[in-house]
Amino acid sequence: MGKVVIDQERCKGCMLCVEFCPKGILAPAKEVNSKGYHPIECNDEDECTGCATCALMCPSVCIEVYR
Amino acid sequence: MGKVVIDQERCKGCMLCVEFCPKGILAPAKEVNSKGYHPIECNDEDECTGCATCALMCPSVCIEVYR
Amino acid sequence: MREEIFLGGLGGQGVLLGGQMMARAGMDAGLNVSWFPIYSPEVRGGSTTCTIVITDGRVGSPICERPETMILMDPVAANTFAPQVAEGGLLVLNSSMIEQPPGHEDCETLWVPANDIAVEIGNERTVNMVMIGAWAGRTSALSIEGIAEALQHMLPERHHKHMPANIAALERGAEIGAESRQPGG
Amino acid sequence: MREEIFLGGLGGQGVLLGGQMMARAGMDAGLNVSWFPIYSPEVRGGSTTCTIVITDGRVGSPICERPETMILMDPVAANTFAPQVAEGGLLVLNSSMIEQPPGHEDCETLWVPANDIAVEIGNERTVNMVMIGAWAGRTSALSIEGIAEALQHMLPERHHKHMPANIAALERGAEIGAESRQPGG
Amino acid sequence: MSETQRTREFITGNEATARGAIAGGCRYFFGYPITPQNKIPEYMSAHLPEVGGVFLQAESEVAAINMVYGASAAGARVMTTSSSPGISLMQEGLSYMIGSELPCVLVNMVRGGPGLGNIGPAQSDYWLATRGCGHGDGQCITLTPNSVQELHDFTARAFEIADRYRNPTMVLADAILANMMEPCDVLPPTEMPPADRPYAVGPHGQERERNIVNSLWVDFDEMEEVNLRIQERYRQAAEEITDWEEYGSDEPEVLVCAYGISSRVCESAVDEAGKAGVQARLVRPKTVFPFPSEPIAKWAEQAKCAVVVEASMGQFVEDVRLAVEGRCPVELVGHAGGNIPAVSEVVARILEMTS
Amino acid sequence: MSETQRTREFITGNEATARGAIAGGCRYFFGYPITPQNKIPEYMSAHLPEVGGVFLQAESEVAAINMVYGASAAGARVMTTSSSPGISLMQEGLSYMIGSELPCVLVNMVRGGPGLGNIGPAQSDYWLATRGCGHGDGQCITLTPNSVQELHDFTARAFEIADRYRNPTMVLADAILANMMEPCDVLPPTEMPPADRPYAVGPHGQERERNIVNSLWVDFDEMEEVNLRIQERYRQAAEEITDWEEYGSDEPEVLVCAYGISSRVCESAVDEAGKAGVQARLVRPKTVFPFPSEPIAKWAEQAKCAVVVEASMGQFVEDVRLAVEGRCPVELVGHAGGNIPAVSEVVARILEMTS
Amino acid sequence: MTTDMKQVYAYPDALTEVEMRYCPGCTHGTAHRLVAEVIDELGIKDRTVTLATVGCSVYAYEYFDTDAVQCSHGRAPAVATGIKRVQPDTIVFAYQGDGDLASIGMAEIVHAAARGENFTVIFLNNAVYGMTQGQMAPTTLLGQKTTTSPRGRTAPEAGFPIRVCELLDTLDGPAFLAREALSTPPHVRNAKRAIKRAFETQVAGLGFSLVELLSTCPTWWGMTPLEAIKHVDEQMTKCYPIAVFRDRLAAQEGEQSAESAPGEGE
Amino acid sequence: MTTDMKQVYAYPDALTEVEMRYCPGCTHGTAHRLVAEVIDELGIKDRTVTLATVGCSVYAYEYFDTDAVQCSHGRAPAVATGIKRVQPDTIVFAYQGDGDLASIGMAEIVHAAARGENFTVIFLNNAVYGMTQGQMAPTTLLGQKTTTSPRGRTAPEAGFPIRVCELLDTLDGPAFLAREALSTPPHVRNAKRAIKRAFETQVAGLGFSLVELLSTCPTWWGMTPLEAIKHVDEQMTKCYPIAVFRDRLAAQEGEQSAESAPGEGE
Ligand SMILES: Cc1ncc(C[n+]2csc(CCOP(=O)(O)OP(=O)(O)O)c2C)c(N)n1
Ligand SMILES: Cc1ncc(C[n+]2csc(CCOP(=O)(O)OP(=O)(O)O)c2C)c(N)n1
Ligand code: SF4
Ligand code: SF4
Ligand code: SF4
Ligand code: SF4
Ligand code: SF4
Ligand code: SF4
Ligand SMILES: [Mg+2]
Ligand SMILES: [Mg+2]
Repeated sequence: MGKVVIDQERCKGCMLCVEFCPKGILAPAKEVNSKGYHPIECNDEDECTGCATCALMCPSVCIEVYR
Repeated sequence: MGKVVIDQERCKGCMLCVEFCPKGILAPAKEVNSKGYHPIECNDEDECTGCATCALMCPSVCIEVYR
Repeated sequence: MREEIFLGGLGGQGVLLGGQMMARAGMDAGLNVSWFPIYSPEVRGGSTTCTIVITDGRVGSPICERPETMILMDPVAANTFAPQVAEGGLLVLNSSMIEQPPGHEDCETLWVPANDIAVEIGNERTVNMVMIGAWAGRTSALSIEGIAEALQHMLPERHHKHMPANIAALERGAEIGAESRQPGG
Repeated sequence: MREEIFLGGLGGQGVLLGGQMMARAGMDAGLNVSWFPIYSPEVRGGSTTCTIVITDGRVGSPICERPETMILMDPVAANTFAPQVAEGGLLVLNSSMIEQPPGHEDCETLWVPANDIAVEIGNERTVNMVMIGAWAGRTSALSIEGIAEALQHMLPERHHKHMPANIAALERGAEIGAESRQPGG
Repeated sequence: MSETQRTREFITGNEATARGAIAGGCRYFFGYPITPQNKIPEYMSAHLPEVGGVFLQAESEVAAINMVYGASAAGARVMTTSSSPGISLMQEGLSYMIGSELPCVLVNMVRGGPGLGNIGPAQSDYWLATRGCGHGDGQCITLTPNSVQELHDFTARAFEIADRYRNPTMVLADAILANMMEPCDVLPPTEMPPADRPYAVGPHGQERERNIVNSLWVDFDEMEEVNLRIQERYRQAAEEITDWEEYGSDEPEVLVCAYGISSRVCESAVDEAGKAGVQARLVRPKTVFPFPSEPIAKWAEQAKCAVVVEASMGQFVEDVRLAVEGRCPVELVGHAGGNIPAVSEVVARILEMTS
Repeated sequence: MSETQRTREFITGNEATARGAIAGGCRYFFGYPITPQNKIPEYMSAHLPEVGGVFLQAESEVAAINMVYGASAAGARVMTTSSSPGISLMQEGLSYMIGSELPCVLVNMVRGGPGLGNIGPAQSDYWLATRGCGHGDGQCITLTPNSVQELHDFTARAFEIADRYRNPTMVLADAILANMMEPCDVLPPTEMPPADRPYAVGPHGQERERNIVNSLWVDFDEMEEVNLRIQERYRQAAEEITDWEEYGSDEPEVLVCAYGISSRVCESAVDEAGKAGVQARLVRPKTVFPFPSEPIAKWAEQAKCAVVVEASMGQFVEDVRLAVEGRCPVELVGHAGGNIPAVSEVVARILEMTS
Repeated sequence: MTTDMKQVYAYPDALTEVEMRYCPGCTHGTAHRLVAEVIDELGIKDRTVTLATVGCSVYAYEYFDTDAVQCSHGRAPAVATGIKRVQPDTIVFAYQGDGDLASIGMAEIVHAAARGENFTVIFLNNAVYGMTQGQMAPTTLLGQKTTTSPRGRTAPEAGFPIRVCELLDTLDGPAFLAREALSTPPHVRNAKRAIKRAFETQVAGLGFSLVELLSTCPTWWGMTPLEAIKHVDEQMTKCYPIAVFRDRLAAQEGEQSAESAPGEGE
Repeated sequence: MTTDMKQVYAYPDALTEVEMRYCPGCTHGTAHRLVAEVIDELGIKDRTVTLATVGCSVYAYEYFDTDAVQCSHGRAPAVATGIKRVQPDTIVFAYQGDGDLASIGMAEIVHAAARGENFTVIFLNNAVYGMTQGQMAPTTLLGQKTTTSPRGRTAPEAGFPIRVCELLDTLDGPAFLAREALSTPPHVRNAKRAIKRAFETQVAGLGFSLVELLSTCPTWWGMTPLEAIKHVDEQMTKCYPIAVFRDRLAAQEGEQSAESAPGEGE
């Protein structure tokens, strides 16, 4: 069981984490952040394994992962 | 049968032609030229085969060869 | 006649193209004009601004310390630049994004719900046109037709299909601008 | 007192070292001195020259347009430079190599068979010493001991074995120079 | 250049520069990217092939100026463009071009310095242009446009000037002029000028002696002769192409001097000062090497003082001082690092100096 | 520096320079071979390791100045030496050093130019030193020795000056001074000075905030502030280190100005002119940036004319003109390409100007 | 919320809080993160000097929480040399783009490598000049459109791409040379491994180390970030094969383990 | 005296009468002669431009009886590029020393080679800076004493020698690359063959060609000319093996002869 904490303000909505999350539980939010990007949210916290693939791929360094 | 014509003024006496002449017929002159070098002469014209090895090696481009 | 206009907004809001279009329209109207941009150093994002001068005299300095008119399209631009408007000048503000009034009083303010109108028109990228249309309607410095023609010149062929939306936006803006000239505006 | 001496010769004749030695001797004698070389662009061959100033005043310009004294060691140097000697100046010429008199008359000429003497001494590389010795003998501007000491300072240890030959050369030169002071010299 | 075929367009300074070059006969461009002039190489890469020319992105500014050297030696009309740090890197190559008496055109869209600085407008490469050109006594002939139109026209003309004086000729502008858009009466591309460079290298059969392009002169007198020839050309250029514009009062209390973008600021300042009751006259050099000393000396004789305005810390002002030669006090309004003197600041200084 | 331990030796200018550097605390040398200064790197390669220093031959002058940049950023006393074309190649790097406010010492043994030129003596890099330093408003503090002794002393002192003003400091000489030998009272090697550079990068544990050496300032005002700081240091330097020497008559008819090797010529010329009945006074700057304008202005007030002598085509003369400001006519005796003005020529000009 | 959980991925200590200015999806950010993680893992932050170069990564001095020197375009290897000759024990790494390293800075990188200077280069190859608006780089692929190769790069006009690792691999100086890609999780993991190896090589004093990272520039490639990493994977690696070209540390370790291998020879 | 004899070795037409300033026994002269012979044999003298560079061969413009351009130190490949882009049919060759080409000019040679610019480089490698009095070059052998490596070159102080042909051989641009030695008659003959090949490659328009010639500097090596050529043969070739690295002309000829081979396929 894992958990991701995504810094919504730093996220630039590039979708790399979304693409590579093996559980497919990440997706862009409806709202935009102050820079106009749709930041990523975790849709299904229970599914998260804490594998940290999302964090590994995030160019904006905005994901922390717990397990 | 060959023949070498050595420009005595251009020769710098480096001895490369002397070293590589297969007939060993080249040698420095006693006198010096205007730049103070002992230019090379052919000691035994009859022996020269006109192989042009001397000219091939001469860095001062002062040997012409006839055959 | 000398109009000094400053445009400010987010990257992507069409600030630069809008300004170029205004200047080009001025040129086509036989006036002297200049346009110059200040990019922020980031490749993307950050605020974008440009300054245009439209005059029947010499342009002289293309840089305006305190522009007569400022067309500001987002809150950051409003906060940063509105205080620099000339005394007695005109602020054209995008009320769809800017909430607070600029907080200084020796100038006129024209509020334009540009994003809302753009959405209404069906093309979100016409925010700049609404704002500029409003300015034109308010000041009559340039005709809407002239501006539209300038835009047509500047847009690459492949974007000409958007002209109707842009013209609509200019016109809707112009109406708001014109209305605002009424005492009650 | 101010001596301006120009030395010229072939590369390998010890022109530069000779000049340095003279200047150094001047320094050791408590005088102000300078030495400066002009190399020809070729790495080797071509003529080499240097100019030295020895004075009890300020050196000022180390460059001498028309040196009082010229010590010339080969025909090319003689032809090229002799005409530049000061009026009433002194030419010290290597008669072993230079045949023609320099062809101008408002100066004194001291002929020194330097190569021949060097061969006599048994060290062909002391030509410069003979020439400089002759100049010293003629002018008494510097003592032969002082010059020899300067040379000792400047030569790397491994060459000190040549000192006796050099001293001999200086002395033989000095004799010729001293003799030349006689009216019949 | 066919004056009659100009078409009015609304374009950036960078585009005007590129098109001016092509109108001036430029067919070869070697350059290295640097802001704020990137749109010039971009334009050249797209359009030079259309007129039979060659665009090549060099591996560096050092390589670029040496490619220019080669192309010029081969008889071409050739250009490179850059901004401050890039121009610094070209100093050795420029010195070689001068020493070898080769023409070329350079454009420097000056940015804030020193060092990496920033991409804001500046005029702090004045010395680099007029006194630089690397080691030795050479200088760049330097043109200082103050509008998009002049960027276009001066660049086109620079090729003629470079050829006439066989010397690098620089168009010196800044980040504002580079990026700003103005109406510009654009010249059409010129046909390649006939080869009129007898010194150029290339195939020649038995028709002429061999040509050598060279800046090495071992003999001091020969080298000095080259220098005297260069200086003589500069003297000629001073007579023939020194250029400037004046604006404002015929009876000025204050002489205002500025070039390039600052001169636009000063135009407005002269107007403002007039409104505030002080008569001023602007002398703005269109060439800064050769420098229009005469009009400045003339007005300095009459004015109470001179105000010099530049977006640098005191470079151009020295040339003004050299022209004024003590005839009146000279005051500097200078800025740096992307900041341009403001109209209000210039006006304030004018008023201050006359009060 | 331990003045008391000097030993008198008879050495070349190049050797005096190298040993002056080591006496000044220099322990790092990066350079690229070029005539006529090759004996400096040669000396350094042999002797720096003896005092715990590092000699590294760089792959080019561009690399050399950037190695200097790195070593200086790391807190070292560091030097590079070169001659004209090499100094041209260092212009960008110098601008970075100025922008990043880093000290270093450069020596330029100027040769005939422009281009490859020749290896004769020249003074034609005056602008490159005082106005150059690449793009932007920076300048090199520039010292102009005129003897082997001064080459030694000025080089040693240059390290202190560079540190004090955090600015590149150049010793500007020529091929004659480089190659000539004179008596020189040589300073012993100095122990490494304690690290007194709080801005330097390097290991720091938790002891201080991190240090950043940088010349990039996106914000115009921040960049301008850097420039103002630099200019302020120049003003300070002008007050503190401006230096010159005077020679000759106290009641001169003619003011003679020259620096470096030309000033030696002028010393003799002043004497000769005196003998010919014309009183002259030589003002010779030992620093040309900052420039000793005051003594020149003072004597120009009194003299009938000024004769400026330089081994270039008119560079130094501009600084003299800026100081004279029209007080008297200024005449140039200039040469180029390895030729140095002759005493007779200077005397003739002095006599001509007063007849 | 995290009380009974362990943090398995944290914001690296060696990065400051400053938000990086890179475009969305630009793998410059990924590269920065990996370097920072390595610095943290090796515990060298307080003795590391970051060399920022000229390119999109010019602000690296704001991002890495270390001492830093901003270098002129292409010359970081010379600057690094200057620093290391003065402070041999300081850890120095230069972060260079392909324009910086392979174009203007070619001489400096070759010579620093040939000298075996003991510092590390992180070479970010995105086949384009990002900072200056998308011009052709020496590493631009044939056919690739850029703002200065508007019809696509062709060899007759603009020459062939340069393979930096292969080129440096002809020199005796380098101790570690590797090329990795920032395109997929496995590649990113390998990239980090290579970066760590490079720093370890420096810490061990073995000489020059360089890691080439195939990276994206979605903005000037005109691609989405996802298209861009796919392009790295499918196109760039064809021209620039992924490989460890040299690893002297491994060679040394091999020797050591051979030496200390029990039982042998005794 | 020569009436009934044929001249078998003549002073090349492509050399002027000017006496070369090289030191006695310096093989710069040999290299010049070989190039001149090739120019004569190909009949290209009137359309050849010689690029003189900075080094002992700086006066090449006086020696070769062709048009000539003297180039700044290290930048001849850029100058050549400028000329060839304007005059593609002119034959251009740059004569560069090892300091010129492999030190200050490294970026320019790599990039010209990578672009496959269609000119020829004669690269004279004498492992020293001759012109400036014997300083270390990038090609100086380890252990070799020079005026700036007075204790002999060591790798920690001054790095490793650079092998230029091997380095350029990693690029796609070069069409001909070879290293030969000017040490013995067979080597000199091969050197000429390589030079001819290089020029033929250019004439055929195939792209960049370079011949590295291992050469002597008796003066700064402190050797007699004979010792010096022996040193080339015995020491330099160890570090710099003689080889033809690339020959696209041969590849092409191979193809052509394969194509025109009779009887095949019909
Ligand atoms: C001497 C010099 N020339 C040119 C520039 C302009 N410039 C800034 S960044 C850059 C290229 C950057 O490309 P790259 O190194 O590939 O980095 P990227 O932006 O792609 O990460 C250039 C040419 C400069 N700053 N200095
Ligand atoms: C910019 C610049 N730096 C340095 C020099 C000085 N310089 C002249 S020749 C030379 C080196 C020549 O060595 P190399 O290329 O090996 O040729 P060689 O003399 O050995 O044939 C140098 C450094 C110069 N002329 N220009
Ligand atoms: S930690 Fe793994 S499972 Fe959880 S969101 Fe990230 S990628 Fe998906
Ligand atoms: S990878 Fe990072 S920046 Fe990109 S969408 Fe995911 S959280 Fe946002
Ligand atoms: S031609 Fe042959 S045989 Fe005759 S001298 Fe020359 S090398 Fe000897
Ligand atoms: S090779 Fe030539 S220069 Fe050397 S000795 Fe023989 S003839 Fe003379
Ligand atoms: S321009 Fe390209 S390299 Fe630069 S930050 Fe944007 S995507 Fe990255
Ligand atoms: S110095 Fe060396 S390379 Fe130069 S000519 Fe003499 S021997 Fe040849
Ligand atoms: Mg890149
Ligand atoms: Mg060499």
